[in-house]
Amino acid sequence: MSIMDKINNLDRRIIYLLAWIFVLYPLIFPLGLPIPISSDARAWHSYVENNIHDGDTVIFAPMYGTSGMPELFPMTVATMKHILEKDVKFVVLSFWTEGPLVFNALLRQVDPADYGKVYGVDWINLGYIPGSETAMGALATSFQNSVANDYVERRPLSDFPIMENIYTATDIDLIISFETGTPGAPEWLRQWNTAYGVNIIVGCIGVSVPGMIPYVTSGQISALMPGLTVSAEYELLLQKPGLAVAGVDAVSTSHLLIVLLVVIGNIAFFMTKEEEK
Amino acid sequence: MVEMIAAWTAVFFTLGIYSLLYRENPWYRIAESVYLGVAVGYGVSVDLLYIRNQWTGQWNDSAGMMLLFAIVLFIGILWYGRFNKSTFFLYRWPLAIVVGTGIGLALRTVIDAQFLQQIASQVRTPFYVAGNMGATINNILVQIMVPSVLLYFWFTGTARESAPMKVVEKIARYTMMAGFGSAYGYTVLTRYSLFIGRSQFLLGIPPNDPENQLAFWIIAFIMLASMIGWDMTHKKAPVA
Amino acid sequence: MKMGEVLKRIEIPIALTIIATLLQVLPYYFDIPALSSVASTTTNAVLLIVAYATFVGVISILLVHGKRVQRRSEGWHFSILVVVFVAIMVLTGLPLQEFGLGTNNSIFNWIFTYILTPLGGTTYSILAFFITSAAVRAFKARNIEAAIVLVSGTLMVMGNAPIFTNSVPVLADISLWIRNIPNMATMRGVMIGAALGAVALAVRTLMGIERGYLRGGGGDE
Amino acid sequence: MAFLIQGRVFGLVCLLFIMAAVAYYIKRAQAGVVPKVRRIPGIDAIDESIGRAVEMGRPVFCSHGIATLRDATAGPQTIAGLSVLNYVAKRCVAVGAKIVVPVRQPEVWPIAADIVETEYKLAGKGAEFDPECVQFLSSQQFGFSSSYMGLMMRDKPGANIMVGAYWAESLQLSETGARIGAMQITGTAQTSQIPFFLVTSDYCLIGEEIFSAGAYLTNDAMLIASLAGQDVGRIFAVLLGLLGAIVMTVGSRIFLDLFAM
Repeated sequence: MSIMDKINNLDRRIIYLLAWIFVLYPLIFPLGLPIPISSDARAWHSYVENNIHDGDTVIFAPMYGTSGMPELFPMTVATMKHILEKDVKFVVLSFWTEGPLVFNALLRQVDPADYGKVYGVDWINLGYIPGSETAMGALATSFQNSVANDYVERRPLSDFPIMENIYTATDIDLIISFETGTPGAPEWLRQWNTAYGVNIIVGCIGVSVPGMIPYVTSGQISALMPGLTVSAEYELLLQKPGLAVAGVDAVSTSHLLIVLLVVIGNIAFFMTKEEEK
Repeated sequence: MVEMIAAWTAVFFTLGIYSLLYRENPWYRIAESVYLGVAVGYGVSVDLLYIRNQWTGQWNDSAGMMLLFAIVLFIGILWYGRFNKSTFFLYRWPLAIVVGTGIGLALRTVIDAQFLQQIASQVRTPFYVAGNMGATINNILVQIMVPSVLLYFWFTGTARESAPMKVVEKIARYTMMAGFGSAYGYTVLTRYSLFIGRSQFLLGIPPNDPENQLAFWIIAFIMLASMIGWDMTHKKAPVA
Repeated sequence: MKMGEVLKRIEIPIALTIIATLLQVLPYYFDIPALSSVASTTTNAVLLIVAYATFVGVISILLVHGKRVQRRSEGWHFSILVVVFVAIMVLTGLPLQEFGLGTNNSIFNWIFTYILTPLGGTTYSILAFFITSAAVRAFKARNIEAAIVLVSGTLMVMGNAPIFTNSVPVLADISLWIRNIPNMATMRGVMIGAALGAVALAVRTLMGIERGYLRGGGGDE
Repeated sequence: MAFLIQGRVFGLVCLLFIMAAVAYYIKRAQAGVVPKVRRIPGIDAIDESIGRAVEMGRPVFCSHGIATLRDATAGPQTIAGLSVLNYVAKRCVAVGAKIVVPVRQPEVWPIAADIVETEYKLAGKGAEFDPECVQFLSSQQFGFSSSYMGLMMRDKPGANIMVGAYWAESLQLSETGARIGAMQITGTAQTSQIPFFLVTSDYCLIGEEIFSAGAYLTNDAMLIASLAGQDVGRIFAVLLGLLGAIVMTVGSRIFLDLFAM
């Protein structure tokens, strides 16, 4: 058996071992590779900076669970910090069961009180709302009928001053949604954008990016934050390097491994084809 | 002590799943079975909480709503007809309502968000952009590619087999393959981001518990040693 | 028995499907306030109906794994684990905050944080390995089509990694082009097509032809 | 027109037009005129894969995706998957293959069980139906996939047929299937997952092809006819886009105004 045959029939476990090495090494011994800034990062930064106006009301929706945290949490934290610096009110809610837990983790890193935001007046957390798209549609017609109590203090919505001006989708200026799948942007678009014209910007995991692009070029999604690499760039733009910058070395090494494997696999493939001839 | 048990438990189950990479084994089955049980139980508790919140939130307002709640409960119970031979067919009633609502939601929104809006942005892609060669070429490409992909899924009739359609089919396949390549690239990013996240957890890199790292090396060693050891001692006799 | 026969008729679920569909569609296009309030109540009711199905899964799981334990069939020890953990989670998670149960219960939360979370995250991340092995085995330029996937995929991978884009900045532009032109065209084409498919499915259902979801005689037929 | 809601009128017109086209072809089929359908190799391969599993003495796995029936885009895919399941179950019963159906959604489980059980009964083999073969695994996405992978590693199916809506588990399942040497026929309209099905399975149905699978397999005249209606909508969409862009190029926004009606 030639070397090339061996590569073609390589034991999967060797590949798995390589994957471990290429990820663990840069985490244990950081490389500090330089990070160029892409147009995606600039677009997101400029949207949050220039298109959210004083007095706006924003929905801040972490639509993912703990399994999506590695890729989405850094951009969620960075965007939250960016929002807090502005004079806006925000409603936190999620259509994913674990969304509120993710937001609790966020609160351990960023405290709205440090920015002078008062719970119930400047922001409110409505927690998890079950029922995916069906419930999204219901929420758009009435916040008060869809959600009985807030998530933090478990009191009726009528107890909070912020809710005096929020009844239906028309009272919301922007949705900021971070998401791993369904329900996510297509559902927001159908139930909130198409029906009520509410703007939406989306941060999503890489997998979802290709599917989002048609909505971006059609203008239905106003800005898109595609995955971990761009989050790191955004952190740099904000001059607040955080979790994404810390993980991006391992992104580089692992992607290098993939490219190497594809190249080796194809060389082996063509060489065996030559031999057969 | 309590924190230590927590860290070791979490690391144990993490590695239990990863042990599948070596082969199917009892560690994996423990992790898999526990996952199964916990996940099912968790789903139930979330649903029950929702039912209770709905009741206190809006259904116990008036007698009419309460009556409606009772009717909905009755319809919900029909699901369980499935488990009895004589009431078997009843589960189709709640099912029919659920499916009908789904189709209704699709009809009211799919046409707009996925059909009209997308065609509208095709319309907003003119064939010629004054003074911008690059944009003109890109626009023309989009005007060729999108209709080709759409027509690729043309299923019926004889016109589908005509010669021009063969060209369209080729363009469509090539476009889709390039598109799928892009999906592949972004998926690599996500999957590795996740694995990087788990690795940071196993290495105890903040904000994870530093205790994890010790647990990681020890449990990984035990699991690997047990599987490799078993394989060495139970090596199958070579087939003659 | 006569009554039973009537109730069994397939027309009843079909009629229910049609009514439920129209309840969602009509108020979206037509301005009929009464109908939209009925529709919104129905939407909430449907969510409840779905929530009531939650025990279908539990019963089905207990039937399968309970039987395995009873018969001592292969892997029955593992089935005990399944049953025990279902029971623990359901009992500690009952929505009775007054008795210290529910999603704030300490056992429930501990299991959620230290068992369910790592299991979920890890199972998700195991894909990194599968994608790597697929890279070496499946991503080969067997023919023109496969070569296109391969080249565009590899360029995208490079475009996402600073190690490549920093040394060859044009890679970022190429990957953006792939994403914004051919990828966008694919997604848009498939999306419009899927909308058509959904409408056709709806028509078939409304005409009572599509019975995939109601198929099967069951019972004693 | 106060009765119609502003901004949704043209959408309603399109909807009614496509619906009418579909209904028209279905009516025509009832009168006996059935259009010709193009071949889809992946669907033709289903019989082959089941036959292969029987020869090897291994079970057939058939999954209809992980979505509910309610979702606007994923729901129809689940229904398409169930149509395929119906056919696969029929073939399996006919040739005596053991079928295993892993299920994620509690609300879909009864239907899947119903479909398989009915095929056994129709073949007069009602007593052979093993309720365990339609298994609810877990409503958690990855609880489901880890169990599915475990089942495949232990049962070593000869064929693994997956048609429906899949997300991240697509690669977990199809890569595990490839690893154990199952013949795989997959299909989904989830665009992000198609590339993985493409590279890991023997045949892959792309996007809309899964919606026609049911019609194609059952060879039901009325279902096939509805595809012709869909094609009318397709050509309508292409013309609308191209004409609109041409008009736009010469500087008129008339089409966009029409859409906004």
